[in-house]
Amino acid sequence: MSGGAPGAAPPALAVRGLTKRFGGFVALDGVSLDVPEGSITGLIGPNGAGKTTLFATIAGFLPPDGGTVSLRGQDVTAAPPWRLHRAGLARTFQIPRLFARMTVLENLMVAAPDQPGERLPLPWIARARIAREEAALADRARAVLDRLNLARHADTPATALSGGQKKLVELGRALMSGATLILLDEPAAGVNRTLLREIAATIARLNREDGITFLVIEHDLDLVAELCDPVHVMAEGQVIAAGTMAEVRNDPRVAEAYLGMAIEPVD
Amino acid sequence: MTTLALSRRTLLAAGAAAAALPLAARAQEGQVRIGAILSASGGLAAFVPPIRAGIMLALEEINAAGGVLNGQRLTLIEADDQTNPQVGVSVATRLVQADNVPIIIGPMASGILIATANAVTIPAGVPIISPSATAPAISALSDNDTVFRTAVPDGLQGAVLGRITRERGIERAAVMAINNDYGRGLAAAFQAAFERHGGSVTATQNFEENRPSYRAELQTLAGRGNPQALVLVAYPGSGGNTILRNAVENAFFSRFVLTDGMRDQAVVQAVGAQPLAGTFGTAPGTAAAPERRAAYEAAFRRANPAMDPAGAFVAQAYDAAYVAALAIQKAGRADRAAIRAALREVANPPGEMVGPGEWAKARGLIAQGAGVNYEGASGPVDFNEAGDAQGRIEVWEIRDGRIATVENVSA
Amino acid sequence: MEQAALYFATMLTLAGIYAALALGLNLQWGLTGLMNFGGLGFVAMGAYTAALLTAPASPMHLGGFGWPWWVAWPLAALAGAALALPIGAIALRLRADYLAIATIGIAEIVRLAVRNEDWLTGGPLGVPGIPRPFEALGLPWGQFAYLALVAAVVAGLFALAQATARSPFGRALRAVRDDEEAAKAVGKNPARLRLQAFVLGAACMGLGGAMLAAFFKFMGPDALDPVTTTFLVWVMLIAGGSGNNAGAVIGAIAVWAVWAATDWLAGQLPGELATRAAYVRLFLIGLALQVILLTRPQGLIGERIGAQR
Amino acid sequence: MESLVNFYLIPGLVLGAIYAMSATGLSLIYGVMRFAHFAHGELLSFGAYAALIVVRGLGISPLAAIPVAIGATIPLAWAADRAFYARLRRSLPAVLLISSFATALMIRAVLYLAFGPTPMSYGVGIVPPLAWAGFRIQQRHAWIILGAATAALLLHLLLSRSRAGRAMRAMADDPDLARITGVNVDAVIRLTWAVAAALAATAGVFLGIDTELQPIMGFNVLLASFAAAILGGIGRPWGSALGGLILGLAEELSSYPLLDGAPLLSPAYKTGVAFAVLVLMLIVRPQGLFRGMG
Repeated sequence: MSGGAPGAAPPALAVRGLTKRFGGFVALDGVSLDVPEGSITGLIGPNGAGKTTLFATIAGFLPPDGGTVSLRGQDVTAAPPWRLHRAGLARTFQIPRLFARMTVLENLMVAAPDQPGERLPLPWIARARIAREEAALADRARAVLDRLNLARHADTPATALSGGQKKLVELGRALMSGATLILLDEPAAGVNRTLLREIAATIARLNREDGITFLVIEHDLDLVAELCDPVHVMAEGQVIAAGTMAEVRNDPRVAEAYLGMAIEPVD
Repeated sequence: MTTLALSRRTLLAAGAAAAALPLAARAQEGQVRIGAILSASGGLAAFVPPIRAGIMLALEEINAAGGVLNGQRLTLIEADDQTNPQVGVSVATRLVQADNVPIIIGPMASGILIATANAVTIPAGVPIISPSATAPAISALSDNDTVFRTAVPDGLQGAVLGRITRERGIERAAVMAINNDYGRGLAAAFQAAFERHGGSVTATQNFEENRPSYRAELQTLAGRGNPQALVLVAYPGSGGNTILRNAVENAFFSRFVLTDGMRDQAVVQAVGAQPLAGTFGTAPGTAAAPERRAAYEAAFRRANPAMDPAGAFVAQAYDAAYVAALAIQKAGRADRAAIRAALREVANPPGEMVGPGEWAKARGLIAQGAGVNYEGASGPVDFNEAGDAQGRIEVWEIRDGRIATVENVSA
Repeated sequence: MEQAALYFATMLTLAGIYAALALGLNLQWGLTGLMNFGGLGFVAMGAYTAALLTAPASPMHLGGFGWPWWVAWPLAALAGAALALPIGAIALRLRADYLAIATIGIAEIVRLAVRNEDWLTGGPLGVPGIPRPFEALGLPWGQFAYLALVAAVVAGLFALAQATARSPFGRALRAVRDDEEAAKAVGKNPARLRLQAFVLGAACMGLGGAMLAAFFKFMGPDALDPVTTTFLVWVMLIAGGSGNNAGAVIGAIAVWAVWAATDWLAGQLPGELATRAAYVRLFLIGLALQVILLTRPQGLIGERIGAQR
Repeated sequence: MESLVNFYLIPGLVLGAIYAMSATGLSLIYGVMRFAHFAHGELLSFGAYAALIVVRGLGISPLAAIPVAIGATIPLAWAADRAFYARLRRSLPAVLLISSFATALMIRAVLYLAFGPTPMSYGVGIVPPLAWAGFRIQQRHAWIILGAATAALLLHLLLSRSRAGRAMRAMADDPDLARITGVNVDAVIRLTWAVAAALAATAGVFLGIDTELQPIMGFNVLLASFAAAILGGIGRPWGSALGGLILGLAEELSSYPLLDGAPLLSPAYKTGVAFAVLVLMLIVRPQGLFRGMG
């Protein structure tokens, strides 16, 4: 799969000249990249390159200081996260952030968009209707857990899961939102080998079967090579290379960026 | 789960014990219980120890002279309202409904008295006698004749203060009053009387308690209308001392006129005798016959060598306890309605006069069915229709660093 | 025996009013993680609103409209909410501890205004003569009837609070409380949810204030102080179990029982000691709070994960 | 002019100095331990009463008793930390806040039990002010302003010149980073309590010198101290100190009779000034005058 030809349908996500500063520090320095519809796009780069900041800025968590973000041709620059969420964009966190005092099932259910039961005073006056909606929502959440092979953990408190399982639950939350574009921040970090295979397979399957587009930050370059095309490389707040994994691997600028910084564990 | 169950059970047990305790202790034989609601902590706490001593002195004298009714001992059931009406209501409820006392002395502060009387004691028909609540509004409570006080209402004190301030040659005075019912009420009464006698109030400033400094307020007062003196309605502990010090140090004022709240030797200690020379003020006074007053003061000094029998509201507290005991004796039983009905009979004329320390005599008279008329340490203690004692107002001065009573005047 | 029943009725009435306050705080803190240390401000708003609407006419303060309680109390709840709306809009963007300090500040300003704006509140003299529902029945039935009314209000609030906590709305509030960033990531608008919870909690407190004013039959600036109106409610919620509505109610009753019992015990002490008892009691409240935080931070009945369905 | 300086500026500075010292300690505690320490006011009161004991016992001046106040207050802060806060270090800030409130009740209760509610003072009588061309300043006010300045200088030296002080700032900037770079966290926490308690005790003695001693004296300035800390950007000691001075001045100047002898704001509302400033601040610049940390 490759980026669409000019004039074709707009990319799932288009970032143009995105800039973000923290005081004097320039975290994003005019970042531009496309995530083609239906792709699993990779984003690699040394620590501190600005990858997570890019995610946060795209998803509306940080207001950009310049540049634009558009979602399937629509400008969503600086839109608040809940609006983007409704537009089909979901993100996960580098270190999973689950709701600690909820079960796994509740963690999924809360992620469904447009729940009538969240609008007062409906929960007080339309109890039966809310109960029906909730039952349907719970069924949907269980189905997602099934797909993620987490069904047996539905009623486990979120804090009791392993790191890898938490990553899966975050992915599950993104699925519950009905997202068509998911930003995954290091899905393999701190995950054991077996679960890693499972996560990789799940991402591939969701892409293939459900047509979900992914933008993935990942340090495990073998995993990136296996899953992602195209791959963008960031260093010091800029995109320095893009192409297939094979292409960027042989790019001298990439090697320099990685050598100039702390060496990444490339297995 | 076990810990949960356990702690729940413990809690229930604790709750039940808390609720059951008052009932278990009710109505012990051989004694008659009088309730007292004092502000043992909070803003008025500094006044409480001598006031309690006054009440205790009366009870001890009475118990030593044979007790009430058929030789039963009087005991005091105390409650601390923390100078807070909300707490006052709940402790009054405890006294009235759990301890089942037939009469209560207190509460001390007017705001607390109004709240507790309205919420608890008036509906329950329990007579209360406050030694120190001075707000005029108390006279107007629709209380089914259950609220009494041995303290003189602020209106009277303010009237006397206004008159004597003018008589002592002050034409223009600035007023600084603590921002509560006491301060506002007394300041207003002072102003009315002062202006009636030809004085003029240059400015009035209400102040908040417990501020680190009052220089700005004092500067504002001193700067307008060229006042000759500062009339300060305050308590020493909640700003009064600080105000006097600020005023003296910065030479804002050199003459001070004070009220009962500041009639405290500790004020002289804190500010110094020299700057306060010539300071005068008023307080609920003693209209008592000198020999009755002397009997009380001697007894008080014997029991409490370290305290001042002339402290604010101490004699009033003693009298409140004494009248309560007389009413119980007269009623013949510890019954609320009967005691309430007996209060005026024992306090007001006609009847043979009895005074501090004359319990045995009073007992004898009541036993014979003769009338008694208590004349107390603070004054004649005659309750009018509103339940207010018709006291007199004391004028005092600071002379050579000591507070001295100059005269007792009627309003 | 009648006196004993009356005593219980009074104590339960006060406990019930505290339960209303604790339920409001549970909405704010237990469910949403909002540190409101200014409960007094909202209670005062409700109390004065109800007081001025129901009291007889008087030149000493505004109003005295003599309205019936069932008109005035809902308006008191609204008044609490109305105070919360602008405060929430300003302060809820802030970190939790800023909110705590800002709410204390607002409560102080409300207290100052109540004390100084005589034309409105009667100033230090307060608003006397507030009618208490059912007092015409006399003792003891009037007292019991008022208790029943308070209990009914608390039961209603409890039902609403339960419906809120168990609904998707409550789940969204808990999401904001547990992790604001993650809540944004699952499409919630934390500012909006917080404001709703803050305003709802404040309405509960306003209603609690109205019930308090009617119970005292008097409202003055000294009638509400931070220790008994704000901090005691915190102790109740923490002791009962924040995040759990039943915990809030049970905490209110249990702590009030202990509070009343220590008062009674203090009363049994001889003279001079009784003066000091208030301070011993203050110390013990502090100690009890520490012990709960250290040994049972979730309270008597904590929030139960997964129990919402 | 003279009256503005004598009766508004100087009292404002004195009050501001006391707020500043209290707020600086709050700010340091917040920076290092990330919670609002509600027992801080009681540290002030405790220091003031500790000094009172030696002032009465030995007949020395309260200024000379400051070391004693500090010496008594630091162990108290350590004990509270050891007994309560240390065990809750991993809890939510709110839990620590509530715990510190409970600590405040306990210390206050002990002070009431030991000294009673009646206000006490270090000295008796009145000392005439120092005068210079219409300007007057009370000797004790001169001492307080000088003392606060000295404390600020010492704190500056500690934070900028000493290893321990730098470690403290590192903790405040990024606790996790400080931890992995080998900062002795426990030692820094102990030092923070020591510094904060020393400042609080000194502020307490100053407050006692300026007014009177009461167990709630510290609590009465606590909220303004918090406002000052937030005003300056909580976690920033210098911002907090400046915030304290600003609030002290604002409070006193708010009742300056600018128009025809009538005060700008009725002094009855003076205590509200700190909060009004705070609320304005939260609207306009929530991060504080100087960006807060965290």
